[in-house]
Amino acid sequence: MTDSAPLLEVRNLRTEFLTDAGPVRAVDGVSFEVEAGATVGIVGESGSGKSVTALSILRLLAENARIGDGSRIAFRGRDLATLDEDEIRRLRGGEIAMIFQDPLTSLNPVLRISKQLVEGMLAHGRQSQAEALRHGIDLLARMGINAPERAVSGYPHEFSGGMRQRVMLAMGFANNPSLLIADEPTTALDVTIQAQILDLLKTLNREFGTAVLLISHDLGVIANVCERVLVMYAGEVVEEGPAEALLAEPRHPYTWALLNAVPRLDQEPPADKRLTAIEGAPPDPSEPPSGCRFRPRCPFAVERCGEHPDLLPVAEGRKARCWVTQAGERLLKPSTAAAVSAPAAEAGQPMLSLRNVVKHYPLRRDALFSPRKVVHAVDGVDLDIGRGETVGLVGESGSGKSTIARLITRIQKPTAGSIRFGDIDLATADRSVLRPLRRRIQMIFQDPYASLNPRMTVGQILSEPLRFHRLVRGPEEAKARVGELLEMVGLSARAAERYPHEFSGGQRQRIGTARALAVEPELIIADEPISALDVNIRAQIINLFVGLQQRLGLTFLFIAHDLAVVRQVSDRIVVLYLGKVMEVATARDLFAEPLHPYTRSLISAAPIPDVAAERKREHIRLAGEPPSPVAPPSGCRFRTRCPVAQGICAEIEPPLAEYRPGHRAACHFSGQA
Amino acid sequence: MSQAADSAAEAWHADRFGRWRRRFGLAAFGAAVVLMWIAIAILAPVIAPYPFEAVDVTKRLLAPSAQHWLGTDALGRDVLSRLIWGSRISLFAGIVVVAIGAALGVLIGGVAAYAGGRAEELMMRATDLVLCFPPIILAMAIAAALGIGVRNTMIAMLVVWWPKFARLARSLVLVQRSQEYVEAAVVMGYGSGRILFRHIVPNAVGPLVVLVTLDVGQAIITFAGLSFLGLGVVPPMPEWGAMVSEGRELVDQWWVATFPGLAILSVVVGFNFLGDGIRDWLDPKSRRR
Amino acid sequence: YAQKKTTLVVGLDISDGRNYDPARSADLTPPLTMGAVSETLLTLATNDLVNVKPSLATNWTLVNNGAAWRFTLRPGVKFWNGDTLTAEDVKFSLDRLVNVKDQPATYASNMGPVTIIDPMTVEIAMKNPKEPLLLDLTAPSFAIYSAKMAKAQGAVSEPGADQNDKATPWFNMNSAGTGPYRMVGWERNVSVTMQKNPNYWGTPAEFERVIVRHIADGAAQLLAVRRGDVDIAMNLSAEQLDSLKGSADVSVIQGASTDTLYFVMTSNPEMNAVLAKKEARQAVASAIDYDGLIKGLVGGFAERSPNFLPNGIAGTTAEQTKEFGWKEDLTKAKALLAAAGVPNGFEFELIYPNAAYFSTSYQLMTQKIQSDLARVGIKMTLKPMDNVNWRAQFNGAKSQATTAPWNSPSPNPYLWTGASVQRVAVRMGWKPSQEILDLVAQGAAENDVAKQKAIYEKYQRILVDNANYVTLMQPIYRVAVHKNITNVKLTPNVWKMELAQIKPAS
Amino acid sequence: MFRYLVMRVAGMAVMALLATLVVFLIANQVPGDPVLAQLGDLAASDPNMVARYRARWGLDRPLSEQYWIFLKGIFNGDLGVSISTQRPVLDDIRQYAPATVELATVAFLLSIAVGIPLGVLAAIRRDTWIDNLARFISLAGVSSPTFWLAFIMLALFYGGLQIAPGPGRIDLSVISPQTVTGLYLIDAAIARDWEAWRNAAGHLVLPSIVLASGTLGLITRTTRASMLEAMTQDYVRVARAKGLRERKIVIGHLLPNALIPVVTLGGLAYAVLLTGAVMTETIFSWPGLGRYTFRSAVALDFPGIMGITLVVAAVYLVINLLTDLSYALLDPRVARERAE
Ligand SMILES: Nc1ncnc2c1ncn2[C@@H]1O[C@H](COP(=O)(O)OP(=O)(O)OP(=O)(O)O)[C@@H](O)[C@H]1O
Ligand SMILES: Nc1ncnc2c1ncn2[C@@H]1O[C@H](COP(=O)(O)OP(=O)(O)OP(=O)(O)O)[C@@H](O)[C@H]1O
Ligand SMILES: [Mg+2]
Ligand SMILES: [Mg+2]
Repeated sequence: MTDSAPLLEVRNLRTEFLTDAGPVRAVDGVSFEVEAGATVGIVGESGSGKSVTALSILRLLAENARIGDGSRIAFRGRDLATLDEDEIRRLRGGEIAMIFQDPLTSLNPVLRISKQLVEGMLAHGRQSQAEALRHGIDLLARMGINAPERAVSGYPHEFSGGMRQRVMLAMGFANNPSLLIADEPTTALDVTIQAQILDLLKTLNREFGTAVLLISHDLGVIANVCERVLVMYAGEVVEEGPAEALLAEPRHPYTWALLNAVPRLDQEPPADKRLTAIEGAPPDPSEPPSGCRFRPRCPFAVERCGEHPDLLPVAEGRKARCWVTQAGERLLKPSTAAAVSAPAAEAGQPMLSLRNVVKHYPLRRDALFSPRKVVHAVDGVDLDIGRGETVGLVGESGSGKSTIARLITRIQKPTAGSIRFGDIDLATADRSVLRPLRRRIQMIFQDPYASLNPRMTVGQILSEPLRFHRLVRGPEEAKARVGELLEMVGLSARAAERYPHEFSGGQRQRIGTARALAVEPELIIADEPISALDVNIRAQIINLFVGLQQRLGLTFLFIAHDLAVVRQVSDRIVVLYLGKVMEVATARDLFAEPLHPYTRSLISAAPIPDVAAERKREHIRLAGEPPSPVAPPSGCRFRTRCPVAQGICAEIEPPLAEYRPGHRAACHFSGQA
Repeated sequence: MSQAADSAAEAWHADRFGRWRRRFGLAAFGAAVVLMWIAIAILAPVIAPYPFEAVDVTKRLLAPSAQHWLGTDALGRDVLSRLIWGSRISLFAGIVVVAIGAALGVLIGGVAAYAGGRAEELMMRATDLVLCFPPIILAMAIAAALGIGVRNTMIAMLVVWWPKFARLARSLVLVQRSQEYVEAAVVMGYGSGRILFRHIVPNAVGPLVVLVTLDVGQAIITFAGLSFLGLGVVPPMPEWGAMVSEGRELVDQWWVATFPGLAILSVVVGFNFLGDGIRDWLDPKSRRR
Repeated sequence: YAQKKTTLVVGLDISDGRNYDPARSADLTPPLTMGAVSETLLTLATNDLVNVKPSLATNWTLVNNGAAWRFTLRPGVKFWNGDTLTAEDVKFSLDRLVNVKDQPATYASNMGPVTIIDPMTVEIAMKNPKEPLLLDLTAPSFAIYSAKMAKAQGAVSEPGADQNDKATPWFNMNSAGTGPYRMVGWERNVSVTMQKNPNYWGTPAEFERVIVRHIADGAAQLLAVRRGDVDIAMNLSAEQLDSLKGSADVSVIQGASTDTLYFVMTSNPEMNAVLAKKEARQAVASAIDYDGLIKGLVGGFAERSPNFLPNGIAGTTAEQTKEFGWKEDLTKAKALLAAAGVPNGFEFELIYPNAAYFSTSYQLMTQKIQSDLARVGIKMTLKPMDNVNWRAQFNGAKSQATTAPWNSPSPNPYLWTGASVQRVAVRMGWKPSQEILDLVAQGAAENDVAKQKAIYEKYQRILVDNANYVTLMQPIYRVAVHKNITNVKLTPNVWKMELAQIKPAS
Repeated sequence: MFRYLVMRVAGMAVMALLATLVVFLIANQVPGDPVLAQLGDLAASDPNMVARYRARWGLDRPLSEQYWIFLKGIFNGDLGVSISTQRPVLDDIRQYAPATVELATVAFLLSIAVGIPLGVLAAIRRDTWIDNLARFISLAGVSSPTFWLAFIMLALFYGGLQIAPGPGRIDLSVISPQTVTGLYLIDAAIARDWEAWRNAAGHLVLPSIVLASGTLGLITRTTRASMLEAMTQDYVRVARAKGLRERKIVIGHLLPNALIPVVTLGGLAYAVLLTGAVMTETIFSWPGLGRYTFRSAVALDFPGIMGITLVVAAVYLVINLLTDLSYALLDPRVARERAE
């Protein structure tokens, strides 16, 4: 082992799964290095083989996985692929630690934190039980957990997601590893928490000198943490290079597409509100296309792409697997289309107007006479939606976004308040009044898998509402209309005969959209319709919405937790925190001059896929986690995490005051940071 | 683990039948056994070598032989013929009890779960009440009270059987009810009946089919057990449990009790395999390699 | 087992036994125990059911113009605790039987007041001197026990005993009699345990202990007796007994009984219009394969009496059956059917209890009869039910036909004849003629054996012709005995097998 | 927590009483007449005797009054007197219960002791011979009718091979131990009568295997399934990534999770074993509650049936509670929910 040898060297890694449908080659000839103390990121769409690559290193794959013969995974010069079980076991958690995506399921629910924390240390036999526990408590403190002595005796369910991920990190660092593999450690967390964890990762890397292999599908996260980036597509590395250069000027069309498919917080959305989306979906890993695997979706493809390209150097320290950039072509920034004048929102009477809407969920009584606890999911929300307007609703998880959607669509009945739709108060309307209204208000759901009835064909799903609401006469007409609807959302009419499970997530989301459109609604509530999708598919769906909105003049309530996305599609934005509105403004005003400290921290917490820009940004980091909606804080709900909170905030609840026409905020110190 | 990927792939192809066998083999075997018994039940008049009630006390308790493959019973009747005819009753009782029980349970449990509130509470309490009793003893008491006979015994079994399905149906409906596609149906304005029967029930049917299939076996055993205790069929109708009961006092004439017992075992195993198979097939998580 | 020599184990289904109090027990199996632990004034020899033999009484004469019997007690008889038997004990035991007013009191319906003449002499009056009493006194309910011991446990013999008597729990675990053994324990559905009575007046018992072991299952009893775990297995079926053929360890002994199994058909037209016709009933009686039933189902171990009275009682014999009892005759059956106006047969329903009978079961027998009757076109449908329902239906005169067992606590012929024209007749909707009622009364009053026989033969002939009752069989009981023991003899009522005579094999 | 317990107990008690009412109503719909059935032929035709019996058992009163008497009895700890055995129902139950409890407990321990390890092994060594064995055992267990299995076992091991002791709780030649608890194994141990202990233990072998067959299969199956389920969970991969040994992962991580559903099932199984031994008891001449219940049911012995119903409901109640409590012990999530 020479000094110049990298800490980890992966050569020609091939991993395949033997499945019922045939062998699946999930990773196909991946090579890369991680130097000691380095930070390396891997990005790529879902299914591109990121996790399998990571798991292959520690040989933590499922039973049906096989690592190919020519693969070499050298860690400090030893080939991990050929170590026996006991030797690799000693490396795991010792020299190489790994943390996973879902902190909720990564901790054993029935064991105390202390046990889970120390067992990794004890397994490597370096410490006694007592020492291990003390070390563990120190680590927890280091990871930013309050009162760690008390915390260790708790059970995982007593911790929030962010806390659990900190515990996971503590476990990872327990044995001072020289390499930490983090597989999407922040994907399941809210932006504000994500920012905390990423900061922590950076510090740990710096202070412990631990190399980090960070996996993410979010270029912004990678840009935030990593020096080098690998981009994976269909089991291959398609591009590799220093983060800054790679993000500034991608040399592979796939990287280019990834970069342009996400709306950026630091850039105004184009006037037509569209994103650059590449069509199609990643290839089926059991039958990769011949030649360049990206060719079927590549907007730059040339004839040569029928030949499979190698990963070759394209610049100093950079490699790409592309014939086009090999030949020296540059991948230009997509041209922004000429602005189409969006129909301005009509002034005057709003189409829908919520006044002081409240929804409380009583929890089940623990005993007969114990007081009933109540979840204050939505706690006095005012909201107006004008005709033809798109209103965005953002907020952290649990802030009550979905509840508002459910109340407007009357899946649930509000506890108090009024929801006026035209002349009718939806909050109190009974079944018969509601029925004709149903088709005028529609909803698009978050989960593309759960929101379509798996036992019905797409045709049945779409024609049922048509016939139920007597919008068509006879099956012939229904069939024709179904065809039209499918084409409207960019699917072929033939899709009508198939079942939902035969479609990909993005396609299903289109079907769900078609279903909502079928009854020709005036208002569509879209509850995080893109959260579950990959960036590219996301871009496709956003473009679809934008197109529909412009063509049909629909009114949208668009719910998301991703600020950039909301900004991309919305005219006006409402920021929600713990069941209360914190700020309302037009998209432009909100970003140009956020008034509420919460809005400001949200904006600054979202990472940007641009290393230089990221470095320049001002960061307001929120401490802690949102309080429980069972017992919201007195006064201003945000005060427990607010960087500018003062005494008054605990006593007086700030009203949602108008600071400028159309720009309201609920803060005693609006605009002061 | 690091064996040659290519040879692994080859082996994978070569073992296609093996995989099919591992995945569907047991289910296929179960289905075959069940179908065989159904065929036997249907064809009983054709294939039974003797009438099932042909008493001939001069030929009693003959050991299995060429004339009487499975021997004769205490009244000189051919055990094989009685076994063949007996399949009709066992299958009929098992299938009908479970079918009606399931239909009833689904109706009650499904509606209760969907309606919620009082109706649900009432149904839960009613099932609690039935579940207070050990099933076999309750069935026994009811069968004894109603009088012996296939129909009465089946009624007794139904009384103890429906709560199981009502509870299952309830939990299935509860699971489905919170699914987004149901919310979508609500947003569309569909009525409760439509949502329940067109959307929820078809999706809850899978686990139900599994339970129903597995349960036919249990119902057959229970019916045979009640028969064994003398609460099942009216003689001379042949029934497997009753046949075991007739033979259990015979120590040297093992064939009288052994064969009907084996018949019960085989048909129940058949249904269990089939049910397991359907479960595996419906549930991608439990799919085997 | 060295132990075997001193302990006798009997395998028996004793689940029917609800108590072991002589004044209360009316179940089938307790007499086996009660007969071993206490004695009656008079007894019967195994082979003679007509003439009573001395037991605790050595001498008896009619007194008071034939209205009472005077008994002289056997001298020197001691209870197991060493006390001597006196007339006091006799009066106490018999008075308690009557005054506890439980089921056995009905057997003593002809017993009048009991009077102590002197310590060794006692007189028992009869309510109806025309009816016999002596045979009744041989029944186990008339056991004599120690008044002192019983009173100490709360026994009461005066009127009001039905409220005040508290001794039954003690009698369930203990005995106070003079028998060769004494009872020391009963665990319901487990066992009854007896110990040798050291003060027995006769030949002392051969075993230190006797355990009557509850084994419900015939098959289990068979296995147990084969292995020598029990010495006697009492509830074996014909097949199980057959399987012991050729066994070196276990032999089968047999003994005639006075129990019968009879087949009854209603003559109530509301129950079944066809059966109500005598010819139809006769057709049924002619179509049954009696020999097949006996040879086929109980291995030939049964006789058949001509009708309600069993062979061995009041001069009834198997020859009479051959002479005038029902025989299988299908041609005759068809002719009778034609005479009844149903040449192509008819249908009726038979109820039966879901239980074992003797060494077979009602279920098998009725199925056999069902197939017999089918030969002449008579369709008999079966309706099994549990014992309780069956009793209620039969006793309540709600059955068209059934099979029922008859056994009697003592060999008094009137216990059969009286019942046949009274209680049982009612159940069948049969109104007996004056002629047969007179015959029954005459038979009961007749002391001359030959004359009595003639009266009862006439009585039986009428019953046969009437065809309400058809006797199917009179079982010959068989039990399996392990070679560990010898000298096992059965009495006509098998549950009274004389345990005292059994000896260990030397 | 305490209040929760009280509410549960009260709720179940009400259910149990309702259950007796149901039984009472069923029993009274029956065509048979217990008096006619209990009285002999002679006595049944004596109207005075019949009337005395009716009065003695309270059968001459109106239904509602009969039920009221029964209820009053319960609150005085009196379940009435059985018509068919003529003893207090409580005495009967006290006599028969130990045999059943002993048998059910041994069968339960057997199912647990074999079922859990077998299920665990089967899941870990999936698709190997041991998995197949486990599947076979669980399938055979749930598929074979108990009454038949009992017959075959007895014929084979007692009658044929003569390696097992016969029916009953103890050999006829062995004196049963002095009754303290009624459980022979415990009583014999108290009396230090090891001969009797061995003998009684031997007698438990066949019936407990037969009785356990169904639950053993169920427990094996459930353990296997929940182990497999647990094995797919992320925390297992995490544990592996920490460098733990497989043994430790199985014992320390998988089992505590996989056993949770098994506990629920186990409680249920014990209740089933306690109350479902009719067939086994019949064939093995086991003097237990199962047969007593069967006999009471067919003899239409109202007091007997109602007493049994109440006891059974109580057993279910206690077992349910214990199950819930152990559930809370095993699963901290539940414990907190309750405690709050
Ligand atoms: N156990 C398995 N059996 C069969 N195929 C598998 C298995 N695990 C992963 N795969 C396949 O391997 C491919 C790569 O999966 P991998 O988990 O590495 O993707 P990923 O890039 O991490 O995606 P995500 O962003 O969704 O986590 C996918 O096509 C997946 O279906
Ligand atoms: N049926 C319910 N019963 C009790 N509490 C509920 C229920 N539905 C939602 N809640 C609670 O109400 C609060 C708001 O939930 P809601 O689903 O509206 O949040 P959200 O903003 O949509 O979050 P996410 O981004 O996670 O979807 C949460 O704390 C949630 O736990
Ligand atoms: Mg992944
Ligand atoms: Mg939501």
